[in-house]
Amino acid sequence: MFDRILPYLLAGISVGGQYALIAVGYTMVYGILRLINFAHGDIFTAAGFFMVYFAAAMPLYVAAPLVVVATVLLGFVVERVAYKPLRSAPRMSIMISAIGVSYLLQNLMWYVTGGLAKQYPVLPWISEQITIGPASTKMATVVTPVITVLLVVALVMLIKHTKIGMAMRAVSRDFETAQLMGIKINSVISMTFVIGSFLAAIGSMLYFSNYTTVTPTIGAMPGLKAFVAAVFGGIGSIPGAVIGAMLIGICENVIKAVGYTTFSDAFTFALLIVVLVFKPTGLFGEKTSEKV
Amino acid sequence: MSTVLRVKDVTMQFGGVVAIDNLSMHVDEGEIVALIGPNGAGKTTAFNCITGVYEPTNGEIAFGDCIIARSHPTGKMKKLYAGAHADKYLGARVRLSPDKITRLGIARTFQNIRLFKSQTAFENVLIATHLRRTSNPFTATLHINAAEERRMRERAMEMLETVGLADSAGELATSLPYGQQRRLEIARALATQPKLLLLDEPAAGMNPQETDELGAFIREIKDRFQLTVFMIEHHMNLVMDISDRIYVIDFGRQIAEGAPAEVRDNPAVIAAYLGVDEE
Amino acid sequence: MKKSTKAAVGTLLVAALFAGVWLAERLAGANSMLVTVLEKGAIYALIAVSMNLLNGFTGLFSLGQAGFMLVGAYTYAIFTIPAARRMAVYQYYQGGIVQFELPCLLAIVLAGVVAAAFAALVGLPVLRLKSDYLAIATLGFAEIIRAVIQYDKLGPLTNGSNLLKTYPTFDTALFPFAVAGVCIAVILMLIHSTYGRACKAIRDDEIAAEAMGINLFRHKLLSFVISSFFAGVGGALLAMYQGTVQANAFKSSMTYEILLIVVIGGMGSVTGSVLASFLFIACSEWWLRFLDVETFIGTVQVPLLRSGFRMVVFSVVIMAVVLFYRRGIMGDREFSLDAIARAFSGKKRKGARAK
Amino acid sequence: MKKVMALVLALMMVLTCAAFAEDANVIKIGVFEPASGDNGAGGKQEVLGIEYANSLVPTVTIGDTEYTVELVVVDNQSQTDKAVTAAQTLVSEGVSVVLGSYGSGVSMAGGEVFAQAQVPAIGCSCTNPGVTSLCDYYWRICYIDPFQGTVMANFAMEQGAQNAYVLTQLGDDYSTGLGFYFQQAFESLGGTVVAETFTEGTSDFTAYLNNAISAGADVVFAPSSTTSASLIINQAASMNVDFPIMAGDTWESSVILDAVKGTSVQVYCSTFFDERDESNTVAAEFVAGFKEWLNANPDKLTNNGGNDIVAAVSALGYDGYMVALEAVKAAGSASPADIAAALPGVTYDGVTGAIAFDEIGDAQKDMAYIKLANTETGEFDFVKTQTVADLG
Repeated sequence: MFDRILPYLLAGISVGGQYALIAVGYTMVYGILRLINFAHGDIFTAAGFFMVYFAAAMPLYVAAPLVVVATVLLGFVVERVAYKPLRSAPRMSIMISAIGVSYLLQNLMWYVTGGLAKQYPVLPWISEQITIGPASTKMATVVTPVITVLLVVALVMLIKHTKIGMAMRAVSRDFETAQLMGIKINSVISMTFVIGSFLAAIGSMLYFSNYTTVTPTIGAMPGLKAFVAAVFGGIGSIPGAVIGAMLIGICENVIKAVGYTTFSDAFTFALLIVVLVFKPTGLFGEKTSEKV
Repeated sequence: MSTVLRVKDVTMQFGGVVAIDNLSMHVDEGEIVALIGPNGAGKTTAFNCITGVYEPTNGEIAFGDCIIARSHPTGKMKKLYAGAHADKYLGARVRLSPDKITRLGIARTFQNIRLFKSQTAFENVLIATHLRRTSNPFTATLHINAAEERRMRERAMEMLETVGLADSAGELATSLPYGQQRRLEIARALATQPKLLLLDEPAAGMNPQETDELGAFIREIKDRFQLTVFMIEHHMNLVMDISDRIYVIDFGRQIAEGAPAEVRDNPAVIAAYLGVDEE
Repeated sequence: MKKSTKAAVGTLLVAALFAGVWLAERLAGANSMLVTVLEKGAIYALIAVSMNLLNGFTGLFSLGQAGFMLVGAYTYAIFTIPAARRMAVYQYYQGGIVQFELPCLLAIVLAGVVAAAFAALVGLPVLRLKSDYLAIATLGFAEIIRAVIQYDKLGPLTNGSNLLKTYPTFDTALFPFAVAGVCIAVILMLIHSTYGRACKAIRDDEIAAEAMGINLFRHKLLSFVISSFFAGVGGALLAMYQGTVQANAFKSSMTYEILLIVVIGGMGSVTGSVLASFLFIACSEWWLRFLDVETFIGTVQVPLLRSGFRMVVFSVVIMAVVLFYRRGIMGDREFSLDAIARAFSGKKRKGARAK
Repeated sequence: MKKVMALVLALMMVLTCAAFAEDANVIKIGVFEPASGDNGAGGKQEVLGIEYANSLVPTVTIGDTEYTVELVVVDNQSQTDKAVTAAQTLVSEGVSVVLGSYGSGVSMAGGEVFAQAQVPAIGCSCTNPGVTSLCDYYWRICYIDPFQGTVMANFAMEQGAQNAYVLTQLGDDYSTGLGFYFQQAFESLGGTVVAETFTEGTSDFTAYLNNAISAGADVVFAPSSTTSASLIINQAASMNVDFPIMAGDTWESSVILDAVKGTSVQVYCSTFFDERDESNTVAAEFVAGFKEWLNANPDKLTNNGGNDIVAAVSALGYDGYMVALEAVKAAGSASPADIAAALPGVTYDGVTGAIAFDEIGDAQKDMAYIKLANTETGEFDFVKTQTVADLG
């Protein structure tokens, strides 16, 4: 019995880990700016395309770090262009700006690639095949959970024990007061986007070495599912986002195993609505009451 | 003279912080009652409990013979609860939403003005007449309720005239000077045809001359619309001048109650306001 | 400007509009780009206004418009495919279970009603959420509706993920103009009614609105249901315009497109939404199409111009509007005959004083 | 701000009007193909076939005047809603006949627009029966899915398969149609079928392949776009599955050859044409000329997927163009209505075999080639041909 379940479990944890790396980006940005960064999924896709184009032009060991730098730069530019001018604007305008940027990034990628699917280059170590018991899969599937946990632990350490981490926690607790306390808001927010994009870049390398075709809109669905994971885990809580993502990844594969394949995406949204209505703070989030 | 509003043992706690501690008050028909106390004493929190914006942690509030709020500490709050009478209000919890309380006849103004910023002064008051509509979405959309619409507009204009803002009806609400915005909020509250009017620092930011006019104005609308007035205010002369009774609260607890004269010389009140000089 | 003259001028303007459309159709020919843009512009205008009623007038940030358009389009298509052709359309489901067909107008109204029913269902759990959670929840529902309609077991009703086609369509641009016109008129009357004012109060300040006796949930649900009704009607018109309809095309990118039309037109302005719809469709379908074609001047190829460039230019324009020109074309002002009258009289009065 | 916008718009209006200027005796043929989206790769190869045919026969004589043929190319982006817009653009440009589209869904969506405008359209490689059965203005020069499904079902049986796992894409008429007809034929031959669907934009196929393994399938039939195909093959390789994967004509493309190279996955697909089939001299001539034309122009080569392997759809595009010219000559006029009237009577011995239309508008094509994607050479090996007669 177990060896029948193993392949699904493996796939579930692997895709769960990749969602987690994206979800952490959502949670941090939402925690600080109370903004759903619609463009985050597209930054994830852009990281995929960066690798496709860089790997074609230069050796892999140069291309990989360059992809991470390019993605982080993209995240930084998106924040400075689309969100910084609207710092004091009403909540709806910022969200419309986020949707506008997502729309712009998708169209830009469509234009650059001519709308055709591109093949992701074979990364040396993590694309090899490995067999565990009956199931055989790519090294990336096994490596993903490990990398995810390591990165998240590092991030939590950064948040808990460094100055910039404390600044982030202050800003997420109360935006105005943090400013009054002399915290340079813009650099804290930029740092959040930098970290979010960095994790998205790593996540995209793992995700696309498992699923080797990159199209301009391929990042939309994983992006949305990562956000659902962030909300499910309790928006603003990084461990919550990771556990939420893992659960969603596993549930998705179990649903496909049981046979309701058409509903695997719809399930994620049904879960989102159930969480939003019955427990808006998610598994680990804390209640934020609105003062009148 | 029946009791219009009765607040029994109300405690309001935000987590561990006790905003109101075991407060009991009542307001009788036709009275002007003032609620005073130093800043942060819990006055506006009391108003928010009465108007349903907050659900009190414990205690009961009744409007006439209808209970509009009743609850007891539950869940995490059971452990944190620091007030008394924890067992007195067990049983079914009642919480009316603010719109239902306004429908019963309690209208309020806000400490920091909350006018509808994209609407003109006239439209602000017109929106408050929506409550007493008899039309449903279909008749309203197809303008079959033209008669009702005319009546609403007349009443809105009438309210504007009462507060003396008839000539700036077409102005954007937020572009009016501060004093006029305060009066517009009162006009808006009156447009819901209340029985009990809750005024939250109506004279805030007014000079003495405007404050005296306001006192006369409040007495006039009380008689004209047979209202009962329950007011939070800091201007002592206004309070002493027009209120029949005064409640004084400090740190959420009631420290004095009675006619203006008694309260003025009450040592506890003076201490709360002016602080005790250290011998 | 007296009420009677305003009514007269108003009807005159409307008549002129319809005459213009009729003339355009005669001159440019039914298949010309001008007529196509007019038809699609009218349909998108109705859908944009219905979304503006929700986002612009009631302050509810909903991203579920594509879902309700899908329900409307499918309801219309399912109930109007001629019985003779059902066997060929529902080729994998033995002709499907619906074997009767309804007249066009009845089916369009039914499309709205079914979409409104879905909205009432969706609204119950969703409307108590904060603005950004409401956005994601409605987006989620649109995706769920799309997945359910494509479910194989529902094939006999919805033809699963396959195309629905051969249902009656309109052959003159006047039809979508008339239907969209009537619907937008009804929305305008709602906005100017006491319920419309209550919605605007909710948009400005929920706490103050509730303190004035406005039941937040009921009014939000009313606005949500009405907006979805007209989105359903818009979906039915879009199905008629396209001739074929498939659930897969109603993605969230369609909702984003409509949201951006509303933003360009101006949140809270019906005129803005209508103008922006025609501008958006004219640009994306017609004027800016040359940006996609690899054009050569002499032998040298104009750089950048190749397929997809049109959408890039478009998204950049939209970002510029969202960032720097936030009020959009009309802000929240409406086209009103008084404003024009005053503008005319204003000029005369200024002129008079100058003498 | 408003003044600038007005100026820009006016300029654009002038520009687009210039393009409308009609110069004398030009006949426009609309090319209605996907240049982007999931079917972009296949669409581009079909356009190459049409362009090659146009380069060989750039003019057609109607009556006594000679008309130059102008190709009006639009991109329907492999999406039904975008297809309607693209079709309307062609109609508004005043094309006399339309060639296309690769992908049945977009063809059917465009069909409604062409029918309303009474412009005849010739489908080159769309195989779903719905394209012609429901539209009186659509003809087709390739075989249809009921035939292709039966061919692949029989072939799977010959390979000893008893239990098939059919995977089709939701919202893709070609995929659902071919899957349905394969299942129908396979079950009538005594096989058992487990069928599942995936949504557009899915990348994770491991769960589906696991379902196939746990269902004990000995063949997987997955007619899908080339984008999903490379994902399926790549993940099947990493799970080193032992069953062969079969599909329809869309998988006869270099995208599949790249994905299969160096793996142990057996991929069979049915298609309309094989460049090494010497039996048809016209075909051999076309193959040689087409390869030379491709190599002469670098970006033509990239459009073909980076090599000069002749795709079946290019051959079909070539035949489609020739049939269109035949129809124009038969009609003796450039008006769409006359061409539509002349089309049913057209017969043409094309590169992909003899073409003659039945009353629905389908070509009575009865032969399919079956190929195996060779994992070493990275080319398609010819396996066998299958005709209606063999199926019995």
